[in-house]
Amino acid sequence: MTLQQGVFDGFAVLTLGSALLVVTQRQILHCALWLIATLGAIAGFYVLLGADFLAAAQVLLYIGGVMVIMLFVIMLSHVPLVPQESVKNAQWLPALLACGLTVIGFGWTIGRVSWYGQELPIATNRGEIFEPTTASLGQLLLTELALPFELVSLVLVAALVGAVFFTRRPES
Amino acid sequence: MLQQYAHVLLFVGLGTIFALGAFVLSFLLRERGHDPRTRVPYECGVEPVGTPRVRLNVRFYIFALLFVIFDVETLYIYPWAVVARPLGIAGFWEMVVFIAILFLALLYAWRKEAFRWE
Amino acid sequence: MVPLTHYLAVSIVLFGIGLFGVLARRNVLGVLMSIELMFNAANLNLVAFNHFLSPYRLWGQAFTIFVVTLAAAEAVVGLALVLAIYRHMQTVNLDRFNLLKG
Amino acid sequence: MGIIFPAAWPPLARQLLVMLGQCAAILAVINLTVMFLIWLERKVSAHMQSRLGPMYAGGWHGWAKSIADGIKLLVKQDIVPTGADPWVHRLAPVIAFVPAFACYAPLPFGRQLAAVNLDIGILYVFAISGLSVLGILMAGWGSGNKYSMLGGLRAAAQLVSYEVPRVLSVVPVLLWVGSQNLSLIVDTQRHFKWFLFYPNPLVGVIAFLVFFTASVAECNRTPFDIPEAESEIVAGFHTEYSGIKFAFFFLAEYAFVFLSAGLGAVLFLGGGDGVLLPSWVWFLFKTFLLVFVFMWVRWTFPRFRVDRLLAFSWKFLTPVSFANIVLAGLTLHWLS
Repeated sequence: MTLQQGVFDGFAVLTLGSALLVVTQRQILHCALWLIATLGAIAGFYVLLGADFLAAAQVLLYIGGVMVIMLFVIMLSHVPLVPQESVKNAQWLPALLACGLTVIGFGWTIGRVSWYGQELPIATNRGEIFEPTTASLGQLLLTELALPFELVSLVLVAALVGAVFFTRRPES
Repeated sequence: MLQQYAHVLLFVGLGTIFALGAFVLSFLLRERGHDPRTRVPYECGVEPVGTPRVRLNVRFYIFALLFVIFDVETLYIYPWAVVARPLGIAGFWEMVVFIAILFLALLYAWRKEAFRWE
Repeated sequence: MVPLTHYLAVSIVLFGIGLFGVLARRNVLGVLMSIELMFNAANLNLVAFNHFLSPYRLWGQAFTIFVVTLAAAEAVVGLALVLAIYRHMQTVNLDRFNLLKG
Repeated sequence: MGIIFPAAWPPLARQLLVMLGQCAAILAVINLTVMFLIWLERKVSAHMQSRLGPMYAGGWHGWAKSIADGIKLLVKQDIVPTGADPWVHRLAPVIAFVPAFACYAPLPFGRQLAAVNLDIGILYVFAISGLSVLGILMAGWGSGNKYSMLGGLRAAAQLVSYEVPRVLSVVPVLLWVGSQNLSLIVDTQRHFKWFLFYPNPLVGVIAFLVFFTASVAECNRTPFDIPEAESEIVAGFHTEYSGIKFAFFFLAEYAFVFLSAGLGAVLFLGGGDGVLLPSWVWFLFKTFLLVFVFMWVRWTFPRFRVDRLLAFSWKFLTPVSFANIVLAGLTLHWLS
């Protein structure tokens, strides 16, 4: 029971616990705060997996950006302090069954594959590798993945144009 | 590398413990006042008018929206900046194209008077 | 040394919770948040496989960055839509978004 | 640090204890510095307006004024307004303070004096300082008061708008160093090769000015202090806060001021790089110089109007920092 396993278990409990609360909380703003806790725990997982740039990106982008917008929309849309209508809609039972089947299906498949239970990384028989990733990511993004790198800017422009279009006051 | 991030986790933990400790200390030391009137939302002394959730304008959303788009952009500029020297001039022009396209997005938002308030 | 299957188990359960949230929540903002959960479950899988199968070629992490970018763009446009609908119909309750019904 | 431990303890516990000691040391340093900054701000602003400022609290020039404030806030009554969201209201100051403290991990207080030698140093600082916006939004929502809601939204819009030019203005420094590690950035600037003027003075000065302006706005200080504009919306998002909760918002603000000044010294003025004196003395000298400029700016410029203030970031600072990045790239490739 190494320290790494202990920290992993802590993050796992935090992630799944707050994720459950995100989908069951009545007050929408509390859902958003629990989602922030989940995103933080997942940033912790990235650190445990040696992806330090990704952990910073997750905190900078998801928690510092997307969740800020989510809180803006919640505050601008006057969600009542004590919501009246129930959290779940009519089809929650079939939804629960569907999700249960999905989880069991995935679990069953990873149980059957060949490398189940293998300890060390398959490709390299040395221990885990923890090295700074920003430089190699930059090298990869700008040489081999140059095309998706440029397409991303087009996606961002499209997102911005669409969002500005929707939030502009209709000139009625 | 994991040892560094354990240190960061300690930083966050210690900050939280310090904050909660100060709260508990204040809870022990502070005076108790149970006058309900002190718990009325503060509105320069006059009786509060209307519900606290007053109708707010949408214009604040535009800035958070632009922030996310350009925050994503900085996320791509940082890995380039770190390896800009070995990459040479090709990487630089690639980045200039990336920045130019997003600069157009900023001009679009500017021309669409996203910043002017009626 | 945390084996790979632990990470996969966490991401599968997280995906299941997100899927349940999408199907069962009444508030459209709740649905958007559950979609974010599903995105993160997929990202966790990508990074875990990248760390265990090819620690030196960071294709998994590069792919995750693209997923994070698209998730941010999707959230931006989605929330702009929700705000526009709210301004028009004064509600964020999904059941009442039925203007297109015949 | 060659601290002698009882041999019986496993190396892991020893290592954790050393780390905990470093964290506690930095927490103490920050608390003392913030107290000193609050006192310094009162004195500097007083003398700028040709008045004396605190004189009596604890003898010479009222040095104990900040301590007196702290104790007063500690024992004040804790009021949670009716119609407020109690837990969000109480949690907001913690979420506002913890990032301010966690940002000090990679900051090098001198040459090789950083608590944690993070490879993603500068990105970590910007990512974690972005979290304080959440504390402000929670304070705005949690107080159940329409002024604090409006103030919270305004403050968040301002912090968010000025985060972009601040993050972009640092890119030229990364270009020249080739790493985000703050200790490495300081080492590259040894022997007076500060990035303010080293490879390309034009790019360096523009980057420093954009970074400094955005930092002043990021700390909600005049001329960018719309969120807590006393004359307009009472006290913005911390209207409903009193006692220890208000103290933590105050602590977070001054911790960010000192952090921004420290970053400015490390990134552009070669923090810890100087002739005779030890490196940490030079770092503190440069940081307090920048903090003094923070205060000087506060008492000279009038306040911006809200939309003018937000438009300034998007219409002027962001395009300038884009152009600065392209210029820095050209300088880099023109040099090599």
